[in-house]
Amino acid sequence: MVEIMISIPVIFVTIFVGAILTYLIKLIMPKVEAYFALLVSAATSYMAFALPKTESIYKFNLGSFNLMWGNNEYSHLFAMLVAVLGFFVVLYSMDFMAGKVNLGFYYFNLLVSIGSMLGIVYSQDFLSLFIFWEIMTWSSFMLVIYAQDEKFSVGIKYFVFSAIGAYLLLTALVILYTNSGSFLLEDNINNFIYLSSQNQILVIIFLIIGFGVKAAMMPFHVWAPDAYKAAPSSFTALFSGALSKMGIFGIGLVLFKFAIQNTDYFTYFQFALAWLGGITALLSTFYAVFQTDAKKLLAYSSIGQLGYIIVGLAVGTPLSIMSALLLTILHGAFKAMLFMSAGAVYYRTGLLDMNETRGLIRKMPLTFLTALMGIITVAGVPPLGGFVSKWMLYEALIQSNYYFLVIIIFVASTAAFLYLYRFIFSLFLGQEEKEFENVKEVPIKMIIPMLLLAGFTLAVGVVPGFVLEQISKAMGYLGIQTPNWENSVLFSNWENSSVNLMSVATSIGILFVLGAIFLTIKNYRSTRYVTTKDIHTSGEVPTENENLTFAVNFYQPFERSLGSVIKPSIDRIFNLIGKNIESAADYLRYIYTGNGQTYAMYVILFFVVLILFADLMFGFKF
Amino acid sequence: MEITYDKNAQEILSTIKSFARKSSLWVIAYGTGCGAIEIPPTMTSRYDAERFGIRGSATPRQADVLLITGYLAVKTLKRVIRTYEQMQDPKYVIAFGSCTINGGMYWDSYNTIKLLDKYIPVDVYINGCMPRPEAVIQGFIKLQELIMNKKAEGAAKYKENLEWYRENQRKIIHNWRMPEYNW
Amino acid sequence: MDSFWMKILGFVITPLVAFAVGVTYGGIVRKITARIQNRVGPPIYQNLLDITKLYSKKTAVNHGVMQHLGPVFAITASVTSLFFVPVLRDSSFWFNLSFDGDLIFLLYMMVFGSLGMALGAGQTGNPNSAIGVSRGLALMVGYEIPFVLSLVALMIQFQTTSIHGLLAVQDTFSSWIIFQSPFATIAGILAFLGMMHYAPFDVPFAPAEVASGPASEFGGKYLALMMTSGSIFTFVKLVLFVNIYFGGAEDLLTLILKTFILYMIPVLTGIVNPRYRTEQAIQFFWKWPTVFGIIAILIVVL
Amino acid sequence: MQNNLELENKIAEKIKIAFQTAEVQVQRKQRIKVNLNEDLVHPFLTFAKNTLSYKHLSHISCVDWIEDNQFELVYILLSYDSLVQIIAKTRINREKAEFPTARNYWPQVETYEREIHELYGINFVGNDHLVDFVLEDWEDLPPMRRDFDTVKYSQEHFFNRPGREDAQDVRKTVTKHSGEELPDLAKIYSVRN
Repeated sequence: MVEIMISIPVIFVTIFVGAILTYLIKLIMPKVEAYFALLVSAATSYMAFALPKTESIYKFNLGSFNLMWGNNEYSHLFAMLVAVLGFFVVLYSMDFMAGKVNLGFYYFNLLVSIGSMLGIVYSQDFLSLFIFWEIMTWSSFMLVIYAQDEKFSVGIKYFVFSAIGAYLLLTALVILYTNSGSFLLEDNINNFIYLSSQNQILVIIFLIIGFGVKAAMMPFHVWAPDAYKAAPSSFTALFSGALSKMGIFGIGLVLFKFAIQNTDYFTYFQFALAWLGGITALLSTFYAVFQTDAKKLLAYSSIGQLGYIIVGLAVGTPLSIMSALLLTILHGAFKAMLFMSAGAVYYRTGLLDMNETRGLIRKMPLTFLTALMGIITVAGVPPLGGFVSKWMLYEALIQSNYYFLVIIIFVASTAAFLYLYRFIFSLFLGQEEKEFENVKEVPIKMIIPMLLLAGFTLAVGVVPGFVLEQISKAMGYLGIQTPNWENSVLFSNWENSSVNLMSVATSIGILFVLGAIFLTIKNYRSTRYVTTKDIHTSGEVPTENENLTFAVNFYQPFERSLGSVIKPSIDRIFNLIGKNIESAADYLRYIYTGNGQTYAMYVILFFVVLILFADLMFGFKF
Repeated sequence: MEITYDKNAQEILSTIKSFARKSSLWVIAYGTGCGAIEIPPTMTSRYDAERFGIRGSATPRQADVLLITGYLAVKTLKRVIRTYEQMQDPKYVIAFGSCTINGGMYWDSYNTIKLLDKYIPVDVYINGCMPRPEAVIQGFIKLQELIMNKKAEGAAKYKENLEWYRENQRKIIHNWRMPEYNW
Repeated sequence: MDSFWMKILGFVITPLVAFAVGVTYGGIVRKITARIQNRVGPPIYQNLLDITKLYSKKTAVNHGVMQHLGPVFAITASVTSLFFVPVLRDSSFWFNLSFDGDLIFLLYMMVFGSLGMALGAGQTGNPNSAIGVSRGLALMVGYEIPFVLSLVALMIQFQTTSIHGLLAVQDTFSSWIIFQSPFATIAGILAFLGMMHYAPFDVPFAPAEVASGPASEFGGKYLALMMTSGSIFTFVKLVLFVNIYFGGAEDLLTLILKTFILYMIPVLTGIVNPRYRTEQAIQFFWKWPTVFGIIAILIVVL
Repeated sequence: MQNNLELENKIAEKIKIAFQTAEVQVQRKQRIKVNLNEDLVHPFLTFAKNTLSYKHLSHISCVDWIEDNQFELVYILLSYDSLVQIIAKTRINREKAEFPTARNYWPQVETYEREIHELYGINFVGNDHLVDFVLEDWEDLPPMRRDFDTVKYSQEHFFNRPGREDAQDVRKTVTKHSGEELPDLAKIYSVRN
């Protein structure tokens, strides 16, 4: 009975109508809208899970265009990510956003962005993909500027970059359409080979940039740190965790459905994209080390992690793609965890500046646990999930020919320890100050999503099989041979190069428990707790207001050592890229007058230009 | 759940403990007076205290022995008490030079205490102004003997008579802003 | 059934041996340092006495759960890494879990303990600890580059990421990796200097500057557990390096000989050297060791 | 040697011209002593700093002239150009021990003034950081004042080792045992003679 009801249009109707209803309910009955939004997202998530993976195809015509929505293994992977994270974020928002203004607006946009993400992954044609893409951009833009104060320019920067991406996407789509005469993904894939080689390259580059902007790939990352910071933490979790993954979704599709057909240039694409990803990972990691704002730090970290994913996709061996897709899912989980815990700290203290927050561990133990598991996952330390994807990526890189890229990735992930420790130390460790005396643990509705995600990372670290199964199916859809995998053993192509996660977890677990029991039982009664003011300070008694936490300029020695080698050049590169792009973006901003009619005119103008362009370049006659 | 050992085993165990404690004395480097200058020669090549297991330690949490090297001004005494209380039991105090014994040449100073053992329990005094490194090592060996015979119970004394010590300490440290010592 | 119990026995014996060897090495190092400084020096079992004394301390303070668990993280990491390293070449008794993990796993497993310690040190709220951790992490980025370059060169050259794979190519004396790819070995050994945290790379734990850094608030049983884990970890690193570069060892005697010689490299360097500042240390690693590592990779690739 | 004092004399002349009431005396090579009235100290410090390029204030000291009911403040200045020290002295009233701070000319003066405030109880008007320096929580008379009895204080506040409660001068005991005469200087400076 239920199964009949679940189809893609029903999902869309549920979430989009639900979004509108949420907005209306807020007008009529305030304080109910959050529960309604939760209901809507729960229903959507349930349906996304229950949606049959292969049969659910919905075809319709829009004007003269044949359009199609459908689910496949690859879509299902991303749909699950979106569904789970979307539900968790709505749950988290209920308390996090309570008492804020414009809640109807917030939930409306949140639900719409979740819906549009599902739309993107379910689209089997380029036109609806593009429309959903724009809806997603627009709704996330609304949430970036949600907190009104001075963040409009940040939002504009994000919007302009998205617009650049969207225009490139659109150009590519038009080229594709002129070739195949259809927007359907399948037709385009089949007819791609008939495009001229030059156009093939153009299309691929445009599509990759168009998708890459959302994935904050360098050099199109400029919008990301500010936008991630400006949006409410609850949405940033979704923004970084799921929304940026839409770029990865697109890049995966482009690389393995289109670019792979262009056998001459495919290796060049791979090479360029891999190195771009590697440099993204390295530079953004170094940049994250020197941030003082917790959310900006996480934002740079997010850019870096997406760099890894791009590397994994670009290298293109089965193992690397598997690691990239696993990292996609995991990054959704752990970055949501980290943003949520940063948001939890913000919720209780109103602070995100890491020079000011400190010593919250005993006040917010569960949040600390989440953040701890989050950073262990990001760092790739066993026995949590990050290790699985890191291990696969390294094995894949070493076994393909990217010798120096593996060094760059390794350095980036070692340097990641620096900012990760900074993050957890500044928020939770250090002196317990009197000003945070009344801080309590966040409400249960915020804790539950964090802990569930943390449990997920642990599960992936011990028995990754349940995720790898879906990933290998998705890889099957992309037409890539699946590497060996077992429930809890990692394999690579080389002999003996395997890791038995179960024995790792058993060993760590048993030893940890034994050690903890030993340490706790031994002289249990004579172990006493002392406050953090009771520390060795050469006999001096610290006064109440004495600042004893080492937080400012945390990595000064590291900064100094980079000073002579890399730092100036990083700065120079970033300034060059950043300044130029930002000023260009500023210039573009004048296009946005805020008048609907001008926008309509732009669209018409754009199409005219496109037609002329297509006419001149490709001899296509409308 | 109380684990009861055989009496002999208990004795052997406590002898091992005492032996380990006596053979590994970590000294908190707290130079209070002029005597601090005698410590470097004691520790380095000429007199080499490390052959007795005596080693410097950086913080009171790791240390076993608090070495009071000379006169104590009231201001310094406060820090010494703090440092002593931060050390982990079992802990020992060696007082150094005549200033800690009877005030020495600072007997009439308005700002230096004259009797250290009224403020913190002293296990071993080393006489002299200043004692030579040989004397310092002699003091350490005396302390080792005391530990082996389980007579170096300064910390227990302090814990028992905390009220009395506190009274004495508060008499000269007027503005008492110290955290409570909760053993 | 029999082999199962043998395996359990292995899990018990290996850490004990590792601890014994690590502690004795620590004592020998103190003795050697003393002799070089023209002193008598403590007995070679001095470190054991120290650890026993610390365990027998009657009291211990902590600043919270994370500090309480910090040493547990450390001991877990060192013993787990030990289980994943084949201690002797052909004796399955000493293999433990070494077929269940490879070099990349070990690299990350070794960080686990430092991470736990860093968190524990962070909770104490002592600024010295945090400074020590910050220095240690920065230093880690320094020495990790040549070390990874060296390992990647070896992995590419011998087409394996497992230690058993690397051991398999070093059957005879002349096929030790130090002879097969000397540049990778040099880079690895230079990184090893930093990894052991002896002078001139002891800036995270500098007692005179930051009051022994991360450990500055740890005393009693906490410090004892840390020192135990440190002894085991020293052994793990030594065995790992012997296995990678010096052909492993067939019996315990050879193992002790090889590890001891290897251990003397950082120790003897440390005794006669002053301390680098963090940035100097990092820049040291990013100059010649990195160049050697790159040369090693280029030789393999070209 | 007299002709080597040219520089000192030149500086002394300049001071004499600017401050006619000041007693200026060239004590020896590289040292000039200036006795000033209470109200001329600050003009003099400004003059020395700006006109005579005395960039460095080495120390501020204090002497308790209890017989005259006065405190003497001593400012020791040094010029890096001429390397001649100026010792500027002034006397202030002991009962109402107040003096304007010189912190505006040299920031390090704050520490010296803190010390003098603690040990002599002179209030430096304008220096808002006259907090505890060496003595923590001192409640008695400032200890360097000559009417403060340090022996009495120490006997009242600190424990005595039995056998030393008389706290006699060691030298007296020594002379008694050895039969030697106590030196004259010792007689003068001995605390309890």
